[in-house]
Amino acid sequence: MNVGIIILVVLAFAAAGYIAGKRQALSLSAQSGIKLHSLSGYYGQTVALFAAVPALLLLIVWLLVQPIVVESRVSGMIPDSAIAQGSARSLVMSDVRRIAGGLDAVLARGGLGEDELNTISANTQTVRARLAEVGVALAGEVQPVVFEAARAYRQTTKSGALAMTIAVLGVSLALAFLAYRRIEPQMRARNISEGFVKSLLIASSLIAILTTIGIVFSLVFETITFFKIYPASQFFFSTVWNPQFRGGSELGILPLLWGTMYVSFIALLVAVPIGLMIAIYLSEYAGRSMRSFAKPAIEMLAGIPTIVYGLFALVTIGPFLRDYFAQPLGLGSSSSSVLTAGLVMGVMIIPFVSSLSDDIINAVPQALRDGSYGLGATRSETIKKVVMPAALPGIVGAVLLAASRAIGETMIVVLGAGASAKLSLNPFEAMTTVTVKIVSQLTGDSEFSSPETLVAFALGLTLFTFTLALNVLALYIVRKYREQYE
Amino acid sequence: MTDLTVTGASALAPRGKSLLELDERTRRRNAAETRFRMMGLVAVLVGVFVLVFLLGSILSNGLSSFRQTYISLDIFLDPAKLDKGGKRDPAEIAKVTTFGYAPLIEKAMADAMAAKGVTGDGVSAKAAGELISKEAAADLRRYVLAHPQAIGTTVNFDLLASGRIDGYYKGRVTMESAKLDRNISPAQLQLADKLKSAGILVTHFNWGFFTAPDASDTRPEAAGLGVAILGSVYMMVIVLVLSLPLGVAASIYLEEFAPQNRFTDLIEVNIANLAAVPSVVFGILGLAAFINFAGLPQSAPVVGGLVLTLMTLPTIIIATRAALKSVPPSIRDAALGVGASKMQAIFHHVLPLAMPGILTGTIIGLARALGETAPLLLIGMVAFVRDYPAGPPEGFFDPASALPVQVYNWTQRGDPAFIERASGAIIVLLVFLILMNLSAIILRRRYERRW
Amino acid sequence: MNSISSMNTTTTTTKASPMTETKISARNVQVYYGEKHALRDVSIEIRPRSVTAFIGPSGCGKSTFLRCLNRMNDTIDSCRVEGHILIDGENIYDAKVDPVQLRAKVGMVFQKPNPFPKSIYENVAYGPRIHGLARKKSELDDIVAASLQKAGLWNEVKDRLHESGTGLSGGQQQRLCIARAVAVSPEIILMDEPCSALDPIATAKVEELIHELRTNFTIVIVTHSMQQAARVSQRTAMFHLGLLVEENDTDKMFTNPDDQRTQDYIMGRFG
Amino acid sequence: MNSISSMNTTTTTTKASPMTETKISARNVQVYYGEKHALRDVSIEIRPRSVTAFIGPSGCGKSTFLRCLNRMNDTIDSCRVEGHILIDGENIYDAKVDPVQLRAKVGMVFQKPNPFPKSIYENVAYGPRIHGLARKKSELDDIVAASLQKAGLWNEVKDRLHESGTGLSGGQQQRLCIARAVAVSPEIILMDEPCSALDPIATAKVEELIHELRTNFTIVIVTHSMQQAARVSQRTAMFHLGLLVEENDTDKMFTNPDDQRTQDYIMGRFG
Amino acid sequence: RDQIQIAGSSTVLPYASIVAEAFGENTKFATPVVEGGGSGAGRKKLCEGAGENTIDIANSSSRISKSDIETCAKNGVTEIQEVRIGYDGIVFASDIKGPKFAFTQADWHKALAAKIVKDGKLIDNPNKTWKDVRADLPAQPILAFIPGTKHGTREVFDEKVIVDGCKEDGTYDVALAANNNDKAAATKVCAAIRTDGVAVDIDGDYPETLARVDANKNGIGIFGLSFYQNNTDKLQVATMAGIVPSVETIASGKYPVSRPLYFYVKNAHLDVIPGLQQYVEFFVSDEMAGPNGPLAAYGLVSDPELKKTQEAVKARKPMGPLN
Ligand SMILES: Nc1ncnc2c1ncn2[C@@H]1O[C@H](COP(=O)(O)OP(=O)(O)OP(=O)(O)O)[C@@H](O)[C@H]1O
Ligand SMILES: Nc1ncnc2c1ncn2[C@@H]1O[C@H](COP(=O)(O)OP(=O)(O)OP(=O)(O)O)[C@@H](O)[C@H]1O
Ligand SMILES: [Mg+2]
Ligand SMILES: [Mg+2]
Repeated sequence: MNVGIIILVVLAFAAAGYIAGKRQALSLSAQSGIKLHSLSGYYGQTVALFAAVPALLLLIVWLLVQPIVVESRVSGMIPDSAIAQGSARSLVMSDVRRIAGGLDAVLARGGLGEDELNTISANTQTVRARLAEVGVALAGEVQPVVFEAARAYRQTTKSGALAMTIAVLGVSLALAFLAYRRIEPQMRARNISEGFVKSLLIASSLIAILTTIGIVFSLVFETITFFKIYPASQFFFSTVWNPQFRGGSELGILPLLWGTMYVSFIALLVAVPIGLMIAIYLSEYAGRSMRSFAKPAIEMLAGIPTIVYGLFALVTIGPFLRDYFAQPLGLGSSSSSVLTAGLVMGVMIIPFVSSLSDDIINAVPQALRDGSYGLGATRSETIKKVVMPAALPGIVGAVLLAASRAIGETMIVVLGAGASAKLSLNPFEAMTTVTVKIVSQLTGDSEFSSPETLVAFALGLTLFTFTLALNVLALYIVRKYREQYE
Repeated sequence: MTDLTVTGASALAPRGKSLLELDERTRRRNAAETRFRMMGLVAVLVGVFVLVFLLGSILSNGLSSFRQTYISLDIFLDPAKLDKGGKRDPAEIAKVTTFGYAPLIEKAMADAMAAKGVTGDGVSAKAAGELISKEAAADLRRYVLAHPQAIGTTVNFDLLASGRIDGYYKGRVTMESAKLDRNISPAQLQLADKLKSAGILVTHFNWGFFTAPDASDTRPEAAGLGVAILGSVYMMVIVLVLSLPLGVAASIYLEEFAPQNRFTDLIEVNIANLAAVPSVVFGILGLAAFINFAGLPQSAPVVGGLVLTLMTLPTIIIATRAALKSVPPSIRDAALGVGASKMQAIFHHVLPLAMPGILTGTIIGLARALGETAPLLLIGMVAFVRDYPAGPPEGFFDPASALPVQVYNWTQRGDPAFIERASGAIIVLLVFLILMNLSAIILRRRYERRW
Repeated sequence: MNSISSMNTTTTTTKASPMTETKISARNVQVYYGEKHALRDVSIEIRPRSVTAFIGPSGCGKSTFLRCLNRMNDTIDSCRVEGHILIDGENIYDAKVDPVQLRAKVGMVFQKPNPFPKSIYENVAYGPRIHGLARKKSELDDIVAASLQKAGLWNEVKDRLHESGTGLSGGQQQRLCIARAVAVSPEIILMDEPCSALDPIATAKVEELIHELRTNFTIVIVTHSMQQAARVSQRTAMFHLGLLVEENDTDKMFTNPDDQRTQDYIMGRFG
Repeated sequence: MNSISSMNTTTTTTKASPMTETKISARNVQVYYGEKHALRDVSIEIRPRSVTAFIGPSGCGKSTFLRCLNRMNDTIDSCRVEGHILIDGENIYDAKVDPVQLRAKVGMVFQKPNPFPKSIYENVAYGPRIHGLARKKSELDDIVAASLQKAGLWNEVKDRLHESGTGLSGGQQQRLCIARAVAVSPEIILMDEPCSALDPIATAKVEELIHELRTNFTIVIVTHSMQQAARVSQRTAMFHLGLLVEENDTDKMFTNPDDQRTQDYIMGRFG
Repeated sequence: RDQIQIAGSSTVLPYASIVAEAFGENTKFATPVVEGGGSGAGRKKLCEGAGENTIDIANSSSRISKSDIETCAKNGVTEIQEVRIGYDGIVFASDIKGPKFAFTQADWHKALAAKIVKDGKLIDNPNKTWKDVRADLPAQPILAFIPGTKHGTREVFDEKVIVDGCKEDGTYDVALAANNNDKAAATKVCAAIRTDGVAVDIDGDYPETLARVDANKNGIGIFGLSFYQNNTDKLQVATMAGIVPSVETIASGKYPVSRPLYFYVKNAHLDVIPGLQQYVEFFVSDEMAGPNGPLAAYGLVSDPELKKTQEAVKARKPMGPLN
């Protein structure tokens, strides 16, 4: 049976269990006259959960484990001699898999009977031709051992699949039956099914932790390698970023961090006031029709690919700032500048501030506004002094999200701010950010094991730690601030 | 009012004045009010203006990619060239490569010109053949392989015109630029004009742009978004199916159930921090976790979808938590008071009220996921892929491209015709985005209310 | 309660106010909530420096009418007001009238206490601040203290002025809202059931406050307690099903009402 | 006060309920909001099938104690409860007790009306739905109608059952919340000033409802009206500054209280 | 896996995709999937091991390094074929409307180096316009868009233009003298590019350089020959040492700035991945990589020794150790 069908069957069991459980609960309660502890649906739900969840978990585990078991068994059948010079067991195994799959296809085509399959020995030419017929292309000749292995592979997989079907369906039925039998009016069915839902909720929130662990793990080894070949002190404290092809690079993170903060700061300087004003206007002043048009429209700003913004910065904003501000003010003549990138990025992250804040402002109870209007406050006073403070925790979240987005952006910085790392206060100078350098160091032409490439991982990890520290700080501040009102 | 200053208590005296005339202070406050309101309006207008500007530039660059110039030719499928054996054996016919088909097209072109009385005026037959895309030969070969019996007959084809000719009719190529251009000459353009008036050269809607796969640098006119659209659809399905439930579930736990302790603080900080992780780092994670560790295939939408899911989750979680937080506690009290469990109170009352915020987070998160290239760079999806992935679910594991990847790829190509394609792809991406968000926006409008 | 009596002495000079002028005059006021016709043709004159009580069964439109008087109904989208309401002879629904200035002049205490999620101090100081009633921090402190004292809340909160106003008990919140309204010293104060959540002692304090305010201010109060209406008001208006059924001197109203429905309503309880 | 006597006649039949059992028994309950010690050492026995009134000045802890009885205080983070509260002999703060089940058994009407932002019908139907009290739509309709009738709201809203519950007047909202609580027919009903926003007629209806419910249910009511306490309750408890000052038969309490503070409180009004 | 997977240099990417496209059209095999991502990343992926999960071919714009070969060997990838597919010309081009340029390597060194020699001493580069560099160049401010330090092109630019120019104009000798005849140090001095905004690093690709030249008409960009050939209507190319860059001048070795392009094939995959051997042979066939093939038409400078490569590919000859 194929996996999809097994899942469907299990789900069908669950559905049946739901109905049966519900019925059973109702009839038991009617018989005994004891009031049900929970809504009858919860009894059904409990049975359904018992029927579906363990079985599906088993299915997943089985699907993960079976290939490993089968592979190790079958690969034992292949003698070392059958592995060509320079090849690897894993490659032979992929041949095995391909042949096994091909044999299945041949069978499905009806070109061969099951018993025939056992008799054709590895007359490899015919095998190859047969497989080619069904569209399975083999690159080389088939060795007899490999063919035998493929046959075994197919066999084991097949019996494994059968065992799996039986086990999964068995578990599903057995547990469903058990749960069904346990039904009695006093059973706390709601608590059981809610407990289950709650564990799902917890599991979901653990994904964040897993992701973080994954990120740290995928960065940390290369970072360690990097620090073995490049002194950490220079990386952290040097103010020069100047990678070279032939080695002797200077890879100080400071100019990049500075660029990151500078660009993000300018972006926030643009996005936060504009975004907040938009949110306020839309939620407090605008009519329904304007709101229903403008809000999604502004949200589209977040969906426009960043390359469009980048080109906008490069072609329009950059030269504009250079010709009308930088050069007249004598602040430089670079068309790419921190300011360019910051402005354009600010526009891009406006929706993060505006849309989220708008929802949150909208959720502030009307009674608070009434209270303020009743005292003779104007709308703007009400907004500034009553609505915004009440919405503040949510707005802080929105701003943090926007800041996060600004820190992670690449394309706009590359095209708008340039690629040279600099420690400078002049907003009309070209600078660059950590994220840009992560991408460019990772994708360049230089050797992977050179410090110039590996530095990308160190940059990633450092940025990760840096933003972590900022977030801890933000949390601390928000907590402290909130405590004033509690 | 003189006693105002004496004590705060005596400040509570009436201040009689007409309502019809504004006092100084009210006037100032009203001015401030108007200013504030104007600021809001200006902010909205700035946003809308930038949007209109960007959309305008995208549309003006990209709309032309939805039309395409074709050359309509009757081609004689010469058996002497295509099937020397004469047995119509597919294997034999397949031996003739596209290089073998080019002369047929060149000849058909010359015939057509002769038939309509169009003279080359110094354009050689080969140069005349260059008006036709290099893709044409491949189209022809594909047709012949599918219809071996057509060999020996004459078939009418709408063949793609080459990128420069197409660009000529879209204003990208001019006579002046052609003088300098190594790939086209003014004479060829003049010939194209004559062909147009002879009805051989036609322009019509470019379906291929939506269905065809990517093409190499030499054939911008043949490049399409078929594979990219499929890839993006697959990825978005995965992202939506995973990130929305997971994100909402995580937020509910953190906001409503989690006890205030170090561990929840840890999760909370973690999520905020994940939002700040550059997307390329998620690509590194995807490479390490899904491809190297879990053994999923390269360039596959399933990996892309998972990576984008992880990337989108923090956005959704943060937005959802903010929305949950803004639901007044009295609603929860009311539900608990009639004996609802916490779970019921949340799912029946709090969640629907938080829905607008959740949907906003989803819209923004998905918009970002849909337009993201950097993480795909590391998992092999920023690639030249010409074969369509299979239908789901197997197709999730086949190599595919994605819309933003196609945009990115095309903006890196040498031939300027790709710039138009890239803008066209952006339009498709935006339409995609709008369609995807439309349901969310409608839903959001249904849930929006004040209390 | 020393503070109150001391205050009384400062304001008694203005007591001799004429009782025939009108402060507020409403003519043919109609209010609709969408389709629903909530108030029908209400006309009433309210005298300055006096207390007018609105009574009537729940849902008859008392709050609605009260909210018309300072145009709070503007904030409800579905609400439409027709007719004229004049305050000091000026039509408050005139296009030239600024609702903000109007509301500064006509203060309001809402039926459901709605303190801001700010500290108690900030709740009260908010109004004086936006109207610029205090030039110095100390003046503001005085206003806050005086207002809280008047609302009878000072003793309970003087040690926790900087805790959140939403952490108060129901009755405390209500008094906080009263203090907040009094702090901006409007000419007219509209009170929508200001004592509903108050215990007798606190109620007495608020009633005392009303008495005191009456010397300078015009007060309109919605109440469900006939006793309270009788105790605090000079004039009483009775609403029923969106109609103003009767308006009369309080004494007359509770002894010998003109309208049958008024009689029934009052008797329904007392008869 | 004739209405009271008339009501009494309708309910006198149930008066002979056993007055010695206990339904709720609280022992040495302490409640803290963060640092603030809001309730000190409260012990009380509440009898089944009777009405107990809590009185006391605003902010003395009546609502706080009421919220302890169905563990609504669990939802306030800063709130900590110590001591024992037994209902039917079971400690409701026991780890094994499911607060949800408890709250289904102990219904509550909050001090500030808090209707769901849903239709009026949905507001009332919600409880019966989650407790599975109706098998069919028609049964649910019946429950909704009956509950609204009991709360005296039916006539006003029967034509607009599917409009939003938040668009009602203050008193209507309060009655809606009463209907919502009654609809799940809990064994114990806690009412926090259920009549504060109600006119006398509506108040009379609610009091009638309380009388009626008393035959089967146990009712605890917080009120600021001594008259109401006298009219509806059999036992009265007086709180002051977080202390339970006195608990006694209502008759005795209002005529001859044991505690000086009670006397003062009651006299503070009537004396 | 049915399709060949290729990753690596973005310079080779256009050529590889042209071949992949033709390969897919003309054979029964699936069209190979070709990724960019940079030579370094490509070779890293190649060396991650043998198996279906790893790529088959790495494109590279420079020769594979010793350390890569070591990584490969460590991960069990012992046999790699090196296939040179041709040469990439690197050209200097400016806006079509601006003045014409004829450069020498020394001009570039004098324009962009951080330190140049003047009166026998090393000084900070004072040159502002090209005229300052050499009197017969136009008086246009110096502004150069050069590839970022991660680009293979930059390496070639540094070596074949800046350092060679440095030797030409005598700075090298002065630097050598100043550094006690330490050649490496002298080269370092030579290759240091000024950081005052005159030389702008481009991290993106040639289209970005073009866009920058568009936005700054004074700018001179560095491009690949094929990119220039596709944009002759917007760019004019400068001569280098009197030679106009073209496929012919580069093939003949007259034009000095060019580099070979390679790809590396994992031999272990040859018999496993369907079509791999055919693809490799197809790539270097005369039809594709020959002087009249589509690759040359697109701007790849055909390898004069293509025949040798074809034979080596047939024989699947793994590369020996690097010398
Ligand atoms: N959430 C809270 N946080 C902090 N303190 C609180 C909170 N809720 C109530 N209090 C305080 O606890 C005390 C008792 O409050 P409670 O609400 O029980 O009073 P109450 O007797 O119901 O008064 P009222 O009649 O005014 O409603 C009050 O001083 C109040 O300020
Ligand atoms: N926002 C609203 N939308 C629709 N109808 C409303 C709204 N507010 C009030 N109403 C209706 O208008 C009528 C009058 O309401 P109003 O609040 O004025 O009553 P009230 O006299 O203050 O009653 P209560 O004493 O219960 O507060 C009621 O029937 C009420 O349901
Ligand atoms: Mg009202
Ligand atoms: Mg209370």
